[in-house]
Order: sequence, then structure tokens, then C-alpha cells
Amino acid sequence: MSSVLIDILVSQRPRAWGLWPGRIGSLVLLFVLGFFVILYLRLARKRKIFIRKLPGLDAVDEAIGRATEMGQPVTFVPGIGAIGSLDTMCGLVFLSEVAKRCAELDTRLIVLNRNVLVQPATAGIVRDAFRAAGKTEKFSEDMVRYIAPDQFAFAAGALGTFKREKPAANLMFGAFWAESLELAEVGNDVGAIQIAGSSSMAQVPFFVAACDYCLIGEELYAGAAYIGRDPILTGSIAGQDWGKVLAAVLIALGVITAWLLPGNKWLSNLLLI
Amino acid sequence: MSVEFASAIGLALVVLCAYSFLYKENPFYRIMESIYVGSGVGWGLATSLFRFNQTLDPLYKNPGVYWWYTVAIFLGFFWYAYWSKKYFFLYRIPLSYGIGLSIGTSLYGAVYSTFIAQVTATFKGMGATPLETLNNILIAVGTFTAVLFFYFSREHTGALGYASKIGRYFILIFLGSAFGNTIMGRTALVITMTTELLKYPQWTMIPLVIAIFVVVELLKKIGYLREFSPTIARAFEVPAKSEARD
Amino acid sequence: MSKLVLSDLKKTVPMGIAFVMGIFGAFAYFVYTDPTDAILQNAIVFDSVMGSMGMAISLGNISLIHGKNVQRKRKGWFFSVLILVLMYFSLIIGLGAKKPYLGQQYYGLFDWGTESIGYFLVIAIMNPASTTVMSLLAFYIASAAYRAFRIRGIDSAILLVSGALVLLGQAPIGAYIFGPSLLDLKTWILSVPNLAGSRGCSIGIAVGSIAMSIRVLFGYERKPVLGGLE
Amino acid sequence: MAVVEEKKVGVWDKLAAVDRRWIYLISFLMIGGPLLFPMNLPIGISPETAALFRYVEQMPKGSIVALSMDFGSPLSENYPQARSVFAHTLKMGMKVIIMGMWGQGATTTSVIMIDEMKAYAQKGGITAITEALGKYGERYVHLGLIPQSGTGVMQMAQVGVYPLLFPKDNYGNALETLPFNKAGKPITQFKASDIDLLVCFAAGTPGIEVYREYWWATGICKNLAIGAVGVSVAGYYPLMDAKIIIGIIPSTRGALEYDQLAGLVGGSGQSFATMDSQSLQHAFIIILLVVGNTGTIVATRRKRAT
Repeated sequence: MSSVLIDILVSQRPRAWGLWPGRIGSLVLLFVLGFFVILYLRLARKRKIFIRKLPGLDAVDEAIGRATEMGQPVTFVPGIGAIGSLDTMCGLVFLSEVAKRCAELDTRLIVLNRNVLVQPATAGIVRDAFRAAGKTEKFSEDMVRYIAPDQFAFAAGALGTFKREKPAANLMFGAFWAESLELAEVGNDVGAIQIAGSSSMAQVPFFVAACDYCLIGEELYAGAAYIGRDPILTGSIAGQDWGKVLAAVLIALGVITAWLLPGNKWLSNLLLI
Repeated sequence: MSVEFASAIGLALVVLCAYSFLYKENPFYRIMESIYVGSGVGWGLATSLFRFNQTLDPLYKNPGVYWWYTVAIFLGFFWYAYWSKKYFFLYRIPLSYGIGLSIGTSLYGAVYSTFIAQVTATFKGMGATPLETLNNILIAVGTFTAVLFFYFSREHTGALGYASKIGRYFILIFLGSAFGNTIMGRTALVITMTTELLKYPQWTMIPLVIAIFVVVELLKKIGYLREFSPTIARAFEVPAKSEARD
Repeated sequence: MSKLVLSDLKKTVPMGIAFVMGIFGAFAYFVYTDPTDAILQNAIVFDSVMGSMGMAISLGNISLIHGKNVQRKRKGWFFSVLILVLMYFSLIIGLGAKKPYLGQQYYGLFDWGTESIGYFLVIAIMNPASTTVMSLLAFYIASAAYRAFRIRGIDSAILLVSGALVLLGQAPIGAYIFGPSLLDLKTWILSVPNLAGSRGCSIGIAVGSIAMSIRVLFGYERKPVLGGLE
Repeated sequence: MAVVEEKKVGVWDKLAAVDRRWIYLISFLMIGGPLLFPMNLPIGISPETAALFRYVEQMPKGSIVALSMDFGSPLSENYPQARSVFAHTLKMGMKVIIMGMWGQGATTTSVIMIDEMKAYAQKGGITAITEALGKYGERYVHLGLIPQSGTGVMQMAQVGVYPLLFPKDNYGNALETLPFNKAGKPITQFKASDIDLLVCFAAGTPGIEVYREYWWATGICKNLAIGAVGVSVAGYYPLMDAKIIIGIIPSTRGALEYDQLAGLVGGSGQSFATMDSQSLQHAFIIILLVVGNTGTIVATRRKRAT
């Protein structure tokens, strides 16, 4: 960053230090949303919190079971996002459960990676799952493949892998871009049961069209908390719900104000302090 | 032969090999795939080395101030600990740093641009025309119910059931229209590639590749190509017998 | 005893780093002071330098897996040879191409005069391959639409109708057959119900991502940071 | 009994389970056919493209138009849009600045665009464009890549294009040697506020949201327009609704619409034949939907009957 830019930033400040004007509402909201999540993480230790079934999550086990019966591999794609993206992290959480099941059932698992830094994380998770099942010798480096950094070089490699390995189950959780439909269509073509999840809303339509089950948007994050069947993590989903209730209440309040007092913007001003 | 001419021929071959995948997985596609993947990795690495070198510019110019770059470089070597079974844990240091920082820096964006901005954009009352008013109502109702569609800690029955059902319809319209909206862009790409292919000298490759393809398929049908020696069959992953159509 | 502590440190230190960086990164966006601004800028540069150091993992991993394929003469080992050769070849070409050539810019570190081969790699292989592989989507969309858009209930009917209307509104042929009002209908679908649906999803994603961030930062969800627990 | 059933199965069931390769083949013919044998179907004009066109038409001669080339190769959907707007603004006598936040688009693709535009203008005998293209540095400048995308754009708004951001143009000419000016104000003193219209051809991020944040929201330059790729068009309607952007050029279709409005058919490098391909492909997908659903309805009817 050049010194001129820092000067500009400095010149925009009212004082030497303080809270950014326009961001205070966001900060308060972040605290509120975070409070609900942490509250429910605590509450879940004391009592069981009901979470409705997410369609698709139970199907993950079924899909792996089917692959085991058919003697064909399971493929897993943790998205093509960077390691720091939350979608990729959800993908890693799903992978750890999938790898655990595959290690228990002796099913061949193939993980396809695009990002250099996600590759070691996925390798570590799969290796860990096999070690936990006491089958270290069954893990091979070939299970976790790095294909290419270029988006469509990755897609080309993944499509070829699908056609050659003929997976019976194809699981895709993470951040996807234009290659989503290619992966899903070819996976469907080779007859795999497909379960996908993404918060890239531009790609969800294609997953919905070509996969058997799809986790839409927030369901991916909820699914990541739910898949391990850990009661504490599952409980925190109820904290998320309070965030949505808050959003719904804000929308209702804002719309009612706009109808009753046209031109009055107290609520949006409040949120954008 | 000029570089441009060779590139044009190469382009035609690459495009035709890639499209052959639509018919089925075949060695031509696989050759294209391997060349593309290989050169993509190598070239990408060369480019990122260049960018890395650029990032280090301050260190070269002013090592006294930017000495901490060397610390980053040193910690960067920890990535490679993942190959070791004993020192695997070292690799978590750069990993956790990156994850922590990117989660932290994305929080403001998550609250502001995907929550507050979207919520406040819904605050609309009477419009200038009746249609606009209706649209404002629809958007408000749609957003309100679509948010409730994602409510997890209760079964969707009763009032919540109705709301989430309406929200579901809005989300379905969103999914359907996004699907319909994409086709044009993808078709445009096929048009570009086909136009490229129809230029001279690219088009000369079309009959050639199709002829090779047909000949190979015919030879397979007759059973001639089954006679491959095991070494070659293994090297090219050619199936032992002609593949059954599904 | 000491062993136990060490194995704990292997987990707690990374969790601690993630927590500290996460909280700091978040608050540096809300608070302004000279030191935090400077530290945040430098922390991001630090991350990018450290992250760039990991890029050779790709080289190692591909050499390892495909090298083994070749060594053991596994099925399709010829293609592994192809990948390995092309990878090292294009790495050298890429490193050596520095000057612009035929209107293309190159980002080599050294001046080995390999621009013409680099031009071939980019123009003949990588650009067309990337566009062609992307354009396969046009065909997959057709077959996906054929299979998926079947009316089985009210849900799939909504999906089908909204998809078909936008589809028709996009292409000139739609307005040709149904008149310009179709264009208005398409615009209305995109700007009203589509907007509401996507807004709802986006608010959900915001809430979900904040919850996920908290679970990771506060150590309730450890798998992403630890990359395997052992 | 079973034989009767078999006969009833007939066409629809076969169609429902058709090998998808037939779909691929027909799609390919639908797209490739019109390129060889054009039909030249007329196309309607979208209001969002017309809005941008009308805005450019009413701008006075000598206004500054900046094109932000935020996409990759010339094979991209944005390329025809950029060409189309470039041709029109040159013809209308505007002064054009070419820059961008994406490496490839801002440098090599822009060079290709200028070359192809020269060839197009000479071939079509459009002297206004040929003349303008002959005066590099006076009628148009190619500044190249905006360093550090977002921060660079902010710097342009606060400090100006010179000397930190663009000491030299894309060809290495020092900026002070160029005669480019706005009513006597040389380019070295340009700031974002001197730009009368910014058209951002965005394939993704960084894209229009950067200009929106640093230029529009701060009130420095409120005249933004966007050339959008098909996938993201839907997301920009709210922006146009909120009067944040003047107009949208949707996908390659928008480029052709703009050509038609500007009376420069071929200016985008797109022809009506390409739109014929689009039409046929879209029509084919509609036919697929109809066939698929008829098949399903027939199947359910039969199930009920038995």
C-alpha cells in the first residue's frame, strides 16, 4: 500500500482513533448474532435442542453404503475455493465424516482438489480418518488428488476421473463456480448418486437440476454443524435461527414504517450508524 | 511454419479433442486433458512465482523495514511439513493463520453487504405506480418468507409451514430463472469456439480428426484393436474389449 | 507428562493463532487507529507471502502421484508421463518468457527467450482448452433441462415455468413469436420474485456464515484448522 | 397383454430415455448450422441497453468516457460489448480512456480490441472511427492495468490518475507527453470526477461494485453503466432500479442490440448469425422441455389407466 493511500485513509478519519462511522450498526449486529450462536452452544450442553431433519444429509450414508455394495468408489469434491473460504471449511467438515464412513466400510474414496493449500488439509483429514479406523495401511496418496490450479483444467481432469472411475456416489460440498453443472451432469451420466451443497447461489440451480439432493445456501452451514451428529454443534443451529428471526422482524418493521411514514428512514439509518 | 499457423492448428486439435468427450471418454480427450492439466500447473506456477517475486519487492528495496517478510517465508516452509508423519502438526501454523485472518476480515462483509444491505433494501412502501407498489409488496413478502424457509429448529407446520412454503416458491422462481438466464452465456462460448474452428486453417482439421475417430471406432468394431499388446493397452488405458454402450 | 503437553500444544497453538487472527481481523474493520490499520495491512501481506510459499505443493504432489503411476506402470501411465513432461516443460517456458510477443504479455522471471513457445502454449492450448471445456456447459444445460424440468408437482411446475419464461425472453426468437411483452415479463420475473428469493437466500447465508465463523474461531469446529486431528 | 403394453410404450418412452448424446448432437447442429447458413432473425431491443445508448447519444462531443475492461480473453462475453461501446463513443466524438482491473483484459485484450476496431472501421468505410483511431493520445488513451484494483480505483477518485497510478500509459509513453485533455485540462490532472461516463465490462470480481463503493457512493462519479455476463445480469436489475447504474448491456445479445441502435452492425464483432444460433439453441431447449413433459404426462396417464 502506497503512502498516499494511507494518507487518504487518515484524512477520512474524524479523529486519531475510534469506531468507523457507518460500521457501528454492523458491529452491534455482529455481536447480537454471535451472542445467539454462543448462547445456544452453551445451552446445548444442558439440554437437547430440536433440529428438523435436513433432506440430503441422511442420504450421504445411504450413498456411501450403495457404493460399498457396488464395489465402486466414492468421489468427493471440496469445492474449488481457497482454504480461507467458509464454504471450503464446510467441505472439509463433510469430508471428515465421509472419510470416516468410507474407512469403516472399506470403500475407496477419491478426493479431487483444485486449490494447492486445500490439498494438504484434505489429505490430512482422510489420513486421520483411516488411522482412527485402524486402517492406516489402506490410505494411499492416490486417494487425495491435486488436479490443476486452472479452473477448467481442474474441470477437465475431474470429468475424466468421473468417467474412468465410475463412482457410485459423488459428493460435492463447497464453493463452486461455472464448473458445477459439468461435474453434476457427468456424475449423473455415470450413474452416481449425487449430493451437493453450495452457498454460491448462482450455481445452486444447476445442482438442484442435476443432483439427487442439494443443500441450498445456508443449509450447507447448518449441514456442516449437523453432519457429525454432535449435540453441541447441532444446537448452535438454533442460534442461527434467531438471526433469521431478527432479519424477519427488521424487514417487517422497516416495511411497516415505509408504509405508515413514507420517507422516514430511522431504521435504515439506525442500522447504518 | 510460423508460430501463428502452428497455434491455429493446435487450437483446432484441442477444441475437437475436447468436444469428443461429449461422445465418450476416449484417448484423444485424455491426451488433451493431460496436456492441458500439465501445462496449466506448470504455467500457473511460473506466473505465481512472478507474482511472488513482485510481492517481495519491498524486502529487496528496504530490507531494514521489511525484515519480517523473511519470517513469513520461513513459516511458509511449514506447509511442506504435511508430507512428514512426524512433523505434520507444523503445517497447521500457516494454515491456522490464514484461516483465522480470512474469517476475521470477511465478517464485516458478511454483516454489512449480505445482511444489512439486503435487509434495508427491502424497506419500500408505496411506489409511484400501482405496479411498483405491488412489486414492493411482493419483494417484501418474498424476502420475509424466504428467510423463514431456512428456519431449522422447528418442524414446518402451522403458520411457519405456510410462510416457508411461500418462501420456497420464491426460491424456486429464483432457481428457475437463474437457470434460464445462463443458457445464453454458455451458448455464446460454443459460438465463439465454433467460429474459431470454421476459420482457415483450423477447419482443415475437422475432417481429419473425424476421419481418425471414425477409423478407430470402425477398427474397434471389427475387433482389430483388441489385439493390442498388454503393455500398450495398459499405458493408454484402452479397454481390453470394446466398451459396451449403456 | 511432557509428551501430553506437547500433543496438546500441537492443537492449542494453531487454534490460538486462528482465534487471535480472527478476532483481530474482525475488529480492525470496525475500529480505526494507526497501529491496527498498519498491522492489518501487514498481516494480510504476511499471509499472502506465506500462502505463496505453499504453491510448490502442487509440483510435489503431482510429481509424487504421477511419478508412482509411471514407476509402477499403472493403468494409463502414458498420460501420467504426458502430465509430468508438460508440467516441467511449461514451467521452464513460463519462467523464461519475459518480453511481450505478438501482443501477448508474459510474466517470466528470467530472459531465456522462450516467448514463442509460450505463445503457442497459451494461444493453442490453454486459452482454447479453457473456453472449450467451459463451453461444454451449453450441451450439459440442454440435457440437464431435459431430465430435470419435468412437472411432478407444484414445485417443479414453478421451476419449469419461471425457467422457460426467462429462457424465452432471453433469445430473440421468444420476442419474435410472443411479441415484446415477453421481454417485459422476463424483466419482471428477474427483478421481482427472483430478487426476493435471492435476497432471502443471501440473508440466510450471512447468518449461517457468521455462525460457522464463530464455531471455527472459538474452537467448536476444529477440523478445518487442524486439517485432521492427529 | 404384455404385447399390447409394449406397443403403447412407443415413442414417448423412447424419447424420455433418449441417449443424451443425441441431445448434444442436435444442440451442436442448432448452434453450428446458422453460423454456416445465417437466417438473420430480427432482435428486439432491451430497455436496459437502450437506456445506456440514449445516455451516450445525449452526451456532448468531447466528453470523457472510460471503459473498464474487467474480464479476461477476447473469447469472453464482455469483449463484444466493449467493442460495441468503443465504436459508438468514438463515432459520437467522445474521448475514450481504456483501463481495467483485470490483467489480461486491461492489457492484451484491449490491444486486440483497438487493432480489430481499426480493421472494422477501414473495411466498413466508417471514416469517423478511422480518423479517431488515427489520433492516439488525443481521442483515446490506453492506460492499462489499474494497480491494486480496489485501492487503485479509490486513489483515482481521491488523488487522480497521475503520477502514482499511471505514470505511463500501456505502451510506455509518459502521460504528460499525451495531448489528451478535457476542455484544456490535461490528462495528468484527471480525477474520477472528470469522467463523464464509466462503462464497466465485468466478468466477476473485482467489477462494478468497486466503482460503486468508491465512486458512486462517495458521489465522485455517478455515471456508471455495466456490460454484464449472462450469469450475473439478474443481479444488476436492482442496481438499475435504484438508479445506481445508467444501463446494462446483457451478454452478447446486448452487444448486438447496441450495434443495432448505434447503426454499426458488426461493430461488436458479433453478427446476426450468432443470435440465430442462440435462438435455435433456446428454441431447442424449449422443445426438449415440451417433449420431456409430454412424455411424463403420457406416462402418468397410462399409469392411472391401468
